[in-house]
Amino acid sequence: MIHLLSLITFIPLVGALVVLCLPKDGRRPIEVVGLLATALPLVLSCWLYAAFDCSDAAGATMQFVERHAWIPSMNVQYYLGVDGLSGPLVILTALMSLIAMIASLGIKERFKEYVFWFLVLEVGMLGVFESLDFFLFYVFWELTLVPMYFLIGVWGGPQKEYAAIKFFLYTLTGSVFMLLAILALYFQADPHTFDMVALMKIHGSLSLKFQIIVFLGFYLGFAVKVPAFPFHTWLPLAHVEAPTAISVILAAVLLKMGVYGIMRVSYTMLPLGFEWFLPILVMIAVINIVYGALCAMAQTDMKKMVAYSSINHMGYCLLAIAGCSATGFSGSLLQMVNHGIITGALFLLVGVIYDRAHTRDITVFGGLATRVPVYAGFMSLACFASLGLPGLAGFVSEFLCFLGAFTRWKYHTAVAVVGILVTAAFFLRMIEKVFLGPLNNRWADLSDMNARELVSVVPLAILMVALGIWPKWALGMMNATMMHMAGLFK
Amino acid sequence: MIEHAFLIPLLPLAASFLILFGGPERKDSPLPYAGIAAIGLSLWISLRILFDAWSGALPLPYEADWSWFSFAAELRGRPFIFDMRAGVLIEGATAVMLAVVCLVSLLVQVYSLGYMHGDAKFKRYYAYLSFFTASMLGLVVSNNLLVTFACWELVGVSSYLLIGFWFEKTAPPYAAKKAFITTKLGDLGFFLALLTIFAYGGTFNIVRLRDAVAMGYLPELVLTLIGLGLLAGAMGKSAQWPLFIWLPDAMEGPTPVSALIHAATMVAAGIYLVARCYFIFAASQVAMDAVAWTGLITAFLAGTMALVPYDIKRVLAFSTVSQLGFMMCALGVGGYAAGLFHLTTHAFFKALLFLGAGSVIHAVHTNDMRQMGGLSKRMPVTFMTMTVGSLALAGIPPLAGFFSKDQILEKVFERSPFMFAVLALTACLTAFYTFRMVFLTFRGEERDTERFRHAEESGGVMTVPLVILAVLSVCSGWALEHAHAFARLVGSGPGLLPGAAGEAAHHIDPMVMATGVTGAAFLAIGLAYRLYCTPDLSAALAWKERLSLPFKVLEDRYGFDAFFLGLVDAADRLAGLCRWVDAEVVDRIFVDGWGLLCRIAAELSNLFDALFVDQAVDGCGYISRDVVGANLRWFSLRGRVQEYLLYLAVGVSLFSILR
Amino acid sequence: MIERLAFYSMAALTLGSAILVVTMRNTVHCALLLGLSLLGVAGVFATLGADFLFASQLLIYVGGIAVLMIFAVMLLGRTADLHLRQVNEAWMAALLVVAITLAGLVRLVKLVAGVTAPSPAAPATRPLGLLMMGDFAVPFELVSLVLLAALLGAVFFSRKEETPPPPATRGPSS
Amino acid sequence: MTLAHYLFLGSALFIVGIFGALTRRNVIGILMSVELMFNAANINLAAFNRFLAPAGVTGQAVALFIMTVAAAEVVVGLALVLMIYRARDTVYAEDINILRG
Repeated sequence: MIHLLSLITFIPLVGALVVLCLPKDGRRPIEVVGLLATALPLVLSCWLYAAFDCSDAAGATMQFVERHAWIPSMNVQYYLGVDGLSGPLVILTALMSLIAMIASLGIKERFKEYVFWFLVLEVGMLGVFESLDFFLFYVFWELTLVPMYFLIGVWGGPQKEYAAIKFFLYTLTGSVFMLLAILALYFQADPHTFDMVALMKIHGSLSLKFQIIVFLGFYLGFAVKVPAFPFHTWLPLAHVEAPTAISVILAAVLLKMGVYGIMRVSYTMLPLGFEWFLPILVMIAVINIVYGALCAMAQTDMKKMVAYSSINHMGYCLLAIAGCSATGFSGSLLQMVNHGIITGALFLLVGVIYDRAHTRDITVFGGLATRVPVYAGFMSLACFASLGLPGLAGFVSEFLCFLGAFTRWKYHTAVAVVGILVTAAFFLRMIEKVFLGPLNNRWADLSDMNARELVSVVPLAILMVALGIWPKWALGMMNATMMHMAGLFK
Repeated sequence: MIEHAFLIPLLPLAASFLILFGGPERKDSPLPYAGIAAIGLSLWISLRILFDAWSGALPLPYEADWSWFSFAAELRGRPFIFDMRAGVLIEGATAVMLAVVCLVSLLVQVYSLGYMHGDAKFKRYYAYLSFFTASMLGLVVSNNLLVTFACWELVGVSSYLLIGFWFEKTAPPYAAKKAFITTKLGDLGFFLALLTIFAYGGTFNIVRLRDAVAMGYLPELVLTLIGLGLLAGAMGKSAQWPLFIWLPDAMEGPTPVSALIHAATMVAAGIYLVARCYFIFAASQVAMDAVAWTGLITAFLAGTMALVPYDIKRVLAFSTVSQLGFMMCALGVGGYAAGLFHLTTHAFFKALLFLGAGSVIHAVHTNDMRQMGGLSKRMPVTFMTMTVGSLALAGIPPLAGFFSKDQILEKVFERSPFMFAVLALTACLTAFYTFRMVFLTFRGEERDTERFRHAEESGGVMTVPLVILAVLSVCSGWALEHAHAFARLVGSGPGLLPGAAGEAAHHIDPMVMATGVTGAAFLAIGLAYRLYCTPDLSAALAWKERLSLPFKVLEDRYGFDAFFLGLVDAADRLAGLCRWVDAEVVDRIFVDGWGLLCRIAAELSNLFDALFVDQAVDGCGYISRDVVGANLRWFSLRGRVQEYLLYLAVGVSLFSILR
Repeated sequence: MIERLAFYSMAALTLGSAILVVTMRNTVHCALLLGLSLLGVAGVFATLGADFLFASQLLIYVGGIAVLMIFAVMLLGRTADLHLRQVNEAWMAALLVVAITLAGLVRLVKLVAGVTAPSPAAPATRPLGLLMMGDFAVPFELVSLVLLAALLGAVFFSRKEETPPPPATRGPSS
Repeated sequence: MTLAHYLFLGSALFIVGIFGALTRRNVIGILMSVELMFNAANINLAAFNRFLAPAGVTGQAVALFIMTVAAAEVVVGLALVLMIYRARDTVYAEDINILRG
């Protein structure tokens, strides 16, 4: 109980080390260890969910805190903890990792290395959301980078090396600026500390100019991850080239790290800089939404389309944050969770058809609904969820996002609403071209989804419906913290 | 009974999931009957509510709600936990609407047993149908505008599924997509209206919002904007100008679906929304005028467009659009009860007409009226019931359409004689095109003997709903008009200030107006008889030759389709441009450009290195070897260690004394 | 008084034999005188009360190093060398330099003139042993390693090569 | 006896050692001179210990280390001399002039 977060974070690491020791040829043990090492954190995070204190009073505090001195000479601590902001993301990460691991079982070559890197990646992702010490945070943040580089670069598509190096350099450039910003905060604090909770309290002593500069540093780091216009161009490429499960992780978790950072760091530690940046941020958000949707509409590659739709959806998160209100923060966080689930499912499904048809070109399909009804059903469900159909997860969060932004940025929001329409247009067009109409005879012997694919998609589909009908399950965890956050600078 | 009102939408919802997941697709699957049973129960509940309300045993409005979810919200900088409550709000109009929707749904579902018999996706069809009904009923009863919007979207998606039901063909999916996107365009307005409502009103609850408006918390400009937003939503859903382009295409769906969704219920949702939020419109003259003019333009344009098509369902579709325009216009001029009255009667006779058309199509397997003719001999029941429906639509007394249309015209005249003139003209057009359809289909000689010989009257499951609807079309009008029962039930419009509606600018004797309009309608029917009730269509074709330009314009639907296609095209081009920009500009600038910058910096520093740093190193080497070294060489000429040691000692000795 | 006498006699012994060491022609004599000088140093240690150093000096220097020197001289020496000049031509310059250095050093030494011993000397063997096994354990071990390495190195260098060594190379900068 | 006496003795011995190292032609002679210098340093250390820090024995310990290192030095040095003698057949420093410029 005391070490719940450490357990969640480091079980995958133990799994990774065990995988390293296993023989290369025996596939079964590696699979079992990989699944166990991702399933256990999920079980524990369910425990975390059950034990999480949702009461209003708990909004301002970190829960499940673990705190030990690590490098005393630099005042670095091993400091983990979750609140209503990071808790849902930890659970999402654990869930999506298991799903992606199930989806990864189809990997044919160099499976052992794959599982190893995958588990290391999970450690990094979980750690980013849990750590409350900047040093630790940065370590975990960078820890996600290297496995991702290898996972894309080794198991990716035809342009994998280019995509991997582009991803790596892009995010590394961003995180270097972040590191500078972290150091700036460290040296500004008295006594010097990396403690994020303590740093949240010193903003009163920071001048506007300092805050702006440090904010920009952090923003560069986070914006690349989000990805916010104009730093988004690594995303479509990385998505297209990455193997299916990695696309899922990329979309479902990695992008969230950026928005999480903006909420956790930029907003709470640098309120003046944040406030100063808001007009720009809202413009970027609107561009992300409309421009991302339009770009998605022009794609013929399904995966690229979904990738651009991610840009569009993360734009909603940014827009909501720019609203700088409790509604906006709730909406943004809920949208992150929902987008993780929905887009994860979309990437999985695109991977399913790619495995069979070896193409993702929308225009070459047609009438598949008669051939693969189950697949068509799930795909349509995911698409509808993504375009914000009520009753499915996307609706409430998108609505909250817009609601949060509207009070402050009326015109921007009104423009951004167009994004909804375009999103609907390209998803429906994709459905029409791929599934409806007369069957293209080239695909007459396409097979429907197999058990493994169903196992990975069905939980997500259930969650989409469940969170759409009963968003309380997610919102209940967030409300108190969001209230606290919104009230910080009022 | 009223406390069970929340079950009305939930029963069909449960039924739809039961049907979808309850068993495999089989020819004799019993699951569709579950849907019929569920809607039957819902109908029973809503009829009980309606009669209780009518008899005065039930005080309206009735409201009950439950917490759905709560989120951290913020109003005027004050964060709080907002409790989103979903529930039911039953007013007079709601009770009527519930009964109408349930009744038509039940009849359509029964009818579909015959119409869709043998279809490969029979079970799925019923699941969709039940799902649609559930969403529609949810939209009607909800007391929360957000839930209304959610159901509104769900109605849209079930319409999408049903229009595209035969997705193996090319046209239905396209039509479905078009319908969804077009209505979604209107929904953006609804969406923005919701945002504005929350930002200024702080609630989605209709009753609380009404109180807030009544207290004057919301400025008029905001109310106008909200009203226009809601109107935009209604424009999409109710196929009002200029978003009416989707409805004729939506006829690609199965005909019972057209009857249910695109005639009686879903398209009425927009009208219902405006009626439900009438207090907002009533508070803003601009919004009211917008509603009225939208309705007027729609009624007239669609009425004219209905004159030319030969597809029987298209005629009915345009007619529907036109009648929806009537309702909208009525609401816009303050005729709250009149609009809802027409909504009710129209639901009956338009559903009847569509189901009748479905019966005909089922018999002859074509939509084209030019291949029909003389069918009255083969299908007497269908002919009789459709004639009743047509008379009702044309506004011939004493059928239902007469009463409701009469009320609308009366209200409109009070407001503006010009609007009245346009609407009266449209009413005549209605009579004309309705009977053009009837004559082309049922009278005259058979034009396609092959189809004619195979045409047979449909079976009982299809004709019984027709007869029931025909009876309703005959009696609902005067029954509801009797002693102003309907107006008493629904009231004169919530939020409409007393007296505002009463101050009519113009007055006309109701009897004179009714007689005049009816006479004109009869004239129009006569004209239709002259032109179309003939063995061949030469007279009509001759007119068409003579008026080719107007015909062309009407067949092109005034170019609205082309306009929206152009819009889509433009969006596509914009998307293409964005894609190009993304790949060629943004990526170039921020990736390749950055790389180039780094390369340039690297080259520069390399140059600097070679020119300065390296030269400095070389220079040091040069100085120490060739300048200093050469001159110091004699020191080490003999290579004796002890000499070096001596120099060292000299240094040490100097240090030791020079301090 | 006896202390003073001891110091001066030992100092004279040390310095005198040292000067002879660096000036005499016969290298064997030099080596022998070196032993004498080291013996003098041992005496100086004794006057300082450094009992363990005194013993070590006797054992290591007088008994070890000086004897080693004598062996080396005997091993390498040639009879002809006895008549060769053992001082090179720079001895004048060296003398000058040395004199200057001595002057500097004396100046420095004068800075501490008059410092007397605060207390009588105590036996140092026991504290030294504790120190070696305590604070200086690591240097102690290191020194033993150095010794071992020197031993091995000496053996390595001095063993006879099987193959004739390469001809002497000229300096690289000739 | 004062510290200055001992320091003067150390200085003198050191100077003699330097003089020897500078002037002896014989490499073994140079080595001997180096030994003298070592001893001078040792005298200084012992004297400092005695006069400035009588409580501890650290100075003597360092002197002891120096003795050890000197022993090692002598061993290696003589071995080297032996090598040079074998290679060049001489023990005179002026003949060992591979550093000649």
